[in-house]
Amino acid sequence: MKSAVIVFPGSNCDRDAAVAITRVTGHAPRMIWHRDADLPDLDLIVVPGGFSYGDYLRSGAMAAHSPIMAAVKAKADKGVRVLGICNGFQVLTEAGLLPGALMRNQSLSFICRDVLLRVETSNSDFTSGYNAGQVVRIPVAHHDGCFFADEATLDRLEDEDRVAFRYCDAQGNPADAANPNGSRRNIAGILNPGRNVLGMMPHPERLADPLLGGTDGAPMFRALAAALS
Amino acid sequence: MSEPAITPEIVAEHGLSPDEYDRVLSIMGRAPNITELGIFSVMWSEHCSYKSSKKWLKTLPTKAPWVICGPGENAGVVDIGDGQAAIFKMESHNHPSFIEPYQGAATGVGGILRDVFTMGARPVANLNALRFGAPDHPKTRHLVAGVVAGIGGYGNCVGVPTVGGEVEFHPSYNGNILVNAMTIGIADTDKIFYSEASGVGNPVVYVGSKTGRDGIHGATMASAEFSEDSEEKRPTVQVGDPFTEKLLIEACLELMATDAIVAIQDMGAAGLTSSSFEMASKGGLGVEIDLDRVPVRETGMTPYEIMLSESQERMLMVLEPGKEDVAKAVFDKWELDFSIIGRLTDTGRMVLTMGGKTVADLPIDPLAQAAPEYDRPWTPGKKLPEIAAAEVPERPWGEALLTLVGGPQGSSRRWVWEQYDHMVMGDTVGRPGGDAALVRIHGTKKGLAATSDVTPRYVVADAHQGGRQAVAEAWRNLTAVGATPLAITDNMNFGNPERPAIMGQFVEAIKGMGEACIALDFPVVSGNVSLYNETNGEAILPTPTIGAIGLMPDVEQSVGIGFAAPGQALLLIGPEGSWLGQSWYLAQVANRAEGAPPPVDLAAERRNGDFVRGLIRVGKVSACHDLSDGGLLVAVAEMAMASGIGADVSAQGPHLHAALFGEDQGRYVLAADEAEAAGILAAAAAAGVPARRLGTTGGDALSVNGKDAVKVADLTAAHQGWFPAFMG
Amino acid sequence: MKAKVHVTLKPGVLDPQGKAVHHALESLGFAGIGGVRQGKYIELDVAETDPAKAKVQVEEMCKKLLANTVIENFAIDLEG
Amino acid sequence: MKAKVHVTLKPGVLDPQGKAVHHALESLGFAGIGGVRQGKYIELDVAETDPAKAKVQVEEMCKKLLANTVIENFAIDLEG
Ligand SMILES: Nc1ncnc2c1ncn2[C@@H]1O[C@H](COP(=O)(O)OP(=O)(O)O)[C@@H](O)[C@H]1O
Ligand SMILES: [Mg+2]
Repeated sequence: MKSAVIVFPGSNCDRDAAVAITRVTGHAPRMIWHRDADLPDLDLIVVPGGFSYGDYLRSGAMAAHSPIMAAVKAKADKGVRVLGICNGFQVLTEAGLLPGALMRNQSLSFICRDVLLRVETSNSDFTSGYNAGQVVRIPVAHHDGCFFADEATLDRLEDEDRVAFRYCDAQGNPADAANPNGSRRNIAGILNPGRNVLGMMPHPERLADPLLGGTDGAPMFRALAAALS
Repeated sequence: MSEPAITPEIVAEHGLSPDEYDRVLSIMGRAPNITELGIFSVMWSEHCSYKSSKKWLKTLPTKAPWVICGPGENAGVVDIGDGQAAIFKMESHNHPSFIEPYQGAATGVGGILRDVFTMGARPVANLNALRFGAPDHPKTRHLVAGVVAGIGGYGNCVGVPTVGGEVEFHPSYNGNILVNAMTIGIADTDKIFYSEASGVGNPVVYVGSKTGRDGIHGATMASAEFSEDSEEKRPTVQVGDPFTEKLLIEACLELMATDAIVAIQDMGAAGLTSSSFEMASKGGLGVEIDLDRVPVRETGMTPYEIMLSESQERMLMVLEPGKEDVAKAVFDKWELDFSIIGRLTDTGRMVLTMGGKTVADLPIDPLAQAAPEYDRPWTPGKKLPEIAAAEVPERPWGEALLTLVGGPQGSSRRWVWEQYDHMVMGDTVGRPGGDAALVRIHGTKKGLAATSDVTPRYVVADAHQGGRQAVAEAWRNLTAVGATPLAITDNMNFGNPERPAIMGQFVEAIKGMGEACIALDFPVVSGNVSLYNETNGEAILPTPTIGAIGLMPDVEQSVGIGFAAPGQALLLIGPEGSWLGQSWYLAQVANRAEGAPPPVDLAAERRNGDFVRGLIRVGKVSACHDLSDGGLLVAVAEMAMASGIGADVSAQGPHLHAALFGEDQGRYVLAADEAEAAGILAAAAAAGVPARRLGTTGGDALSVNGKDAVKVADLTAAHQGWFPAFMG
Repeated sequence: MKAKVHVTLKPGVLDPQGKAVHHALESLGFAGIGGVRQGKYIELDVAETDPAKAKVQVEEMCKKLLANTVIENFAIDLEG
Repeated sequence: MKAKVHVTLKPGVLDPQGKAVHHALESLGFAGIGGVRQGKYIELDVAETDPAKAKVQVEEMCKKLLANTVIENFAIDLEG
């Protein structure tokens, strides 16, 4: 699997993503500085977490308009897998690769903790390592993770099986109390129509090492490597 | 542009006494101009010169075979093997945080990060020790919310995990909160950078953000007693830009990987003045700076303003000749300002020019050497009586326990640390909520344990014992996760040192700390002093915060506080509980903040701790927690809540409340497989360590001597509930 | 010219910040507050001196960056 | 009445947001931008119908909550 992690000024989970991918798949991704306008031949592009450009104005807004994102968009159009984690998800929505917007958490506070997610679909290269309906534990760490889209968009996401993860309780119910940020319909991650772009607020790369407290994030990278090798 | 004349009022406004001003005149051989006066003022402020504290700080032990660099540089450096060093320091941002909690706390984090990466270390962990006024004081909630958001806002954005700290409430902090921030970084031992300038003619380079009129006089503000009219001084608050700091970290580390840098120093308190002054002074050189070349973000800035500005996210470097282009390319890549503002000279003077004219010209060494140093009068604290357990009324233990774990002091700080990204960088093995946080050293199996501790109510009751206890507790917290304690940084927060009783607290606390450092092989490698923490004559509790780190050779061997399983043997290491003076129980259950605090037997502390660490390292222990605030039962309850598993414990002694809630020092609770218990007790007997079987884990409740069970779920609800309810 | 840009949430988009401010004002004892919405206010100096052209330019800026038109509206005032 | 409140950073206070927006606009190719400052814009409905009284009330709100007067200024417009 040929993968790359995009590094923006202010990215801070770029190394974490590279470490997790290397650890789980044995393939080390290339680190690509945002000013490199050309992307090499790739199977997977990761847009990592962090605070690109300080997350000033709106999270992800300035990174979304940087030249490298045009190249990422072009790759995505050709079917290259693109994974946006946390700030990466915000960048992908701002860049128009995914619908909706990520707004300030309902609590208005930054929140860092493990949450439970129900895997909504195993029909993608990102989620085929899980079973639909499975409950996994993955951390969130964000200030702006409240997923918003209008009702029509939300309906379409559901009709097209493009909701990848929902915040849920231990029984797998997408309960209000299990929603850490006020996301519409408890949505934690979504796919594009081609199912080759996934954006999610939780950080699978943070729980892919037993010493860090769990490995529920690992199946995502394993499945990607299997599909893309 | 006409400059103000130097009147006695202006001298006084600059915090210089008439005596000190006479010294200025004799050093200069003439009256200083306003810029020169400003430079004297900040260089001789308490904050920069440590004039009240230096005499006593010098008495602290600072050496050990593993200490690479002790106090005197931007941060302390200790060897952690394999060619790596840990670099760390703690610093206060008390006054700014009271005036503007978000920005004050945020810029405190920014400042301490710079102290650490200035030396070549990548920051890997932040801690924060916070002290607020009474929960019901009208300002407290606002301050808690702002400070926590500010620490998170800065640390989260720069991408350094905030892994530990402390939060306490006490009315003495009503008008003067404490915000002590600590950063730990990792560097290669052959790539450590110092601030001593060398090489006459070498370029002096300014990098980072532009200079504005921020925080002019911040350093003098931090050295003057607080009064209600300091609201007037508001514009001195600085705004932090964590995004720029993140770029500055990356750019500095990238440049440090080359051989372009001779010396480097962050611009902290007193900005360009103290950074340029200290670099030149350490190297015994002079410096020439052209102020027209300093990047500014406002028009019409005077030399005085440029020299005294405390704009954040700036650094000063001396480069190897000919490396200017290499360095500039790195800072261009990270889109940061870069400007060659001057050069080193052999004159021993600081010469500033602007618009082609000399605007200041002062001798460096005489100024540094003549910095005032005081032996302030001090009086020892009064010894308080020991409180006999028999005279403290006894309440049902279950009720007392719920009060303690569900109250302002004992409740979980989850509300706080969940606002901090404590996992970024992917190496947080021990998250907040345990004794010490544990951060793996990237790419290795080693880890650094980190904690911050002090018990101010003990220090105010007996500063000498309190000083010993603060160091001992930090040592114990590191030990409890299995780490070998290495060294400490201290943040001495006290009231007005011109009052002999306050100075006495300072002196006695230092003596106690020093004794503990020696007994525990735990040297002081960096620190910070914050005096004049008073409002309208009311001093804070003396608060010598101890930040400490320890080394874990293999993070897989570490243990947490949660019970691993039901059916485990519980053991008490150390003496039985007996001491209720200054305890949580006495204060919160009996409503009496009285008596002498528990004494610290340093030999026993060391023996018991070494024994516990040894057991953890050989895998005989499945959970461990040190005993501190609230004593035995609070510790066991915390272990139960961390795992959701109950326990039954046996308590002995004439007074059940003293046995359960006494705060005797040097103690731990261990959980171990049943099969290990007898062996551990035998080993303890052989090592002369007091130890006994305490009980067994299991069930969903806590009971004492098989009676009066309290459900773990009820404890947890109280423990987790207080903080969110308080903050609304 | 100076351009003053207001970026506000579209009607129907939840505004947790506005809601929190509303709530906080009430708990401070302010009565009779019907609703609170919070937006952004951005001031820019642009070199363009022709108002029509400046307007087009700032509109471009809003669409490209200053506002997220999925959730936000913007309004532009030009001065001087 | 409707109150429109602008909260802006005091002159001289660092505005990291404005600085970053300025920079981003430039890298998007917008030329001739002199400076960018970002503030907050808050709309409130107040029950008070007397403009003078409403003004006093909203001023109170600004001082107590809406603006951080250590680093920010505020301006109030009342309508209808
Ligand atoms: N301000 C804070 N930031 C991060 N973690 C905190 C903070 N305050 C407390 N904690 C964490 O909560 C736990 C309990 O703190 P404390 O009661 O002070 O521990 P101890 O008694 O072991 O010294 C520790 O893990 C500590 O690091
Ligand atoms: Mg402890």
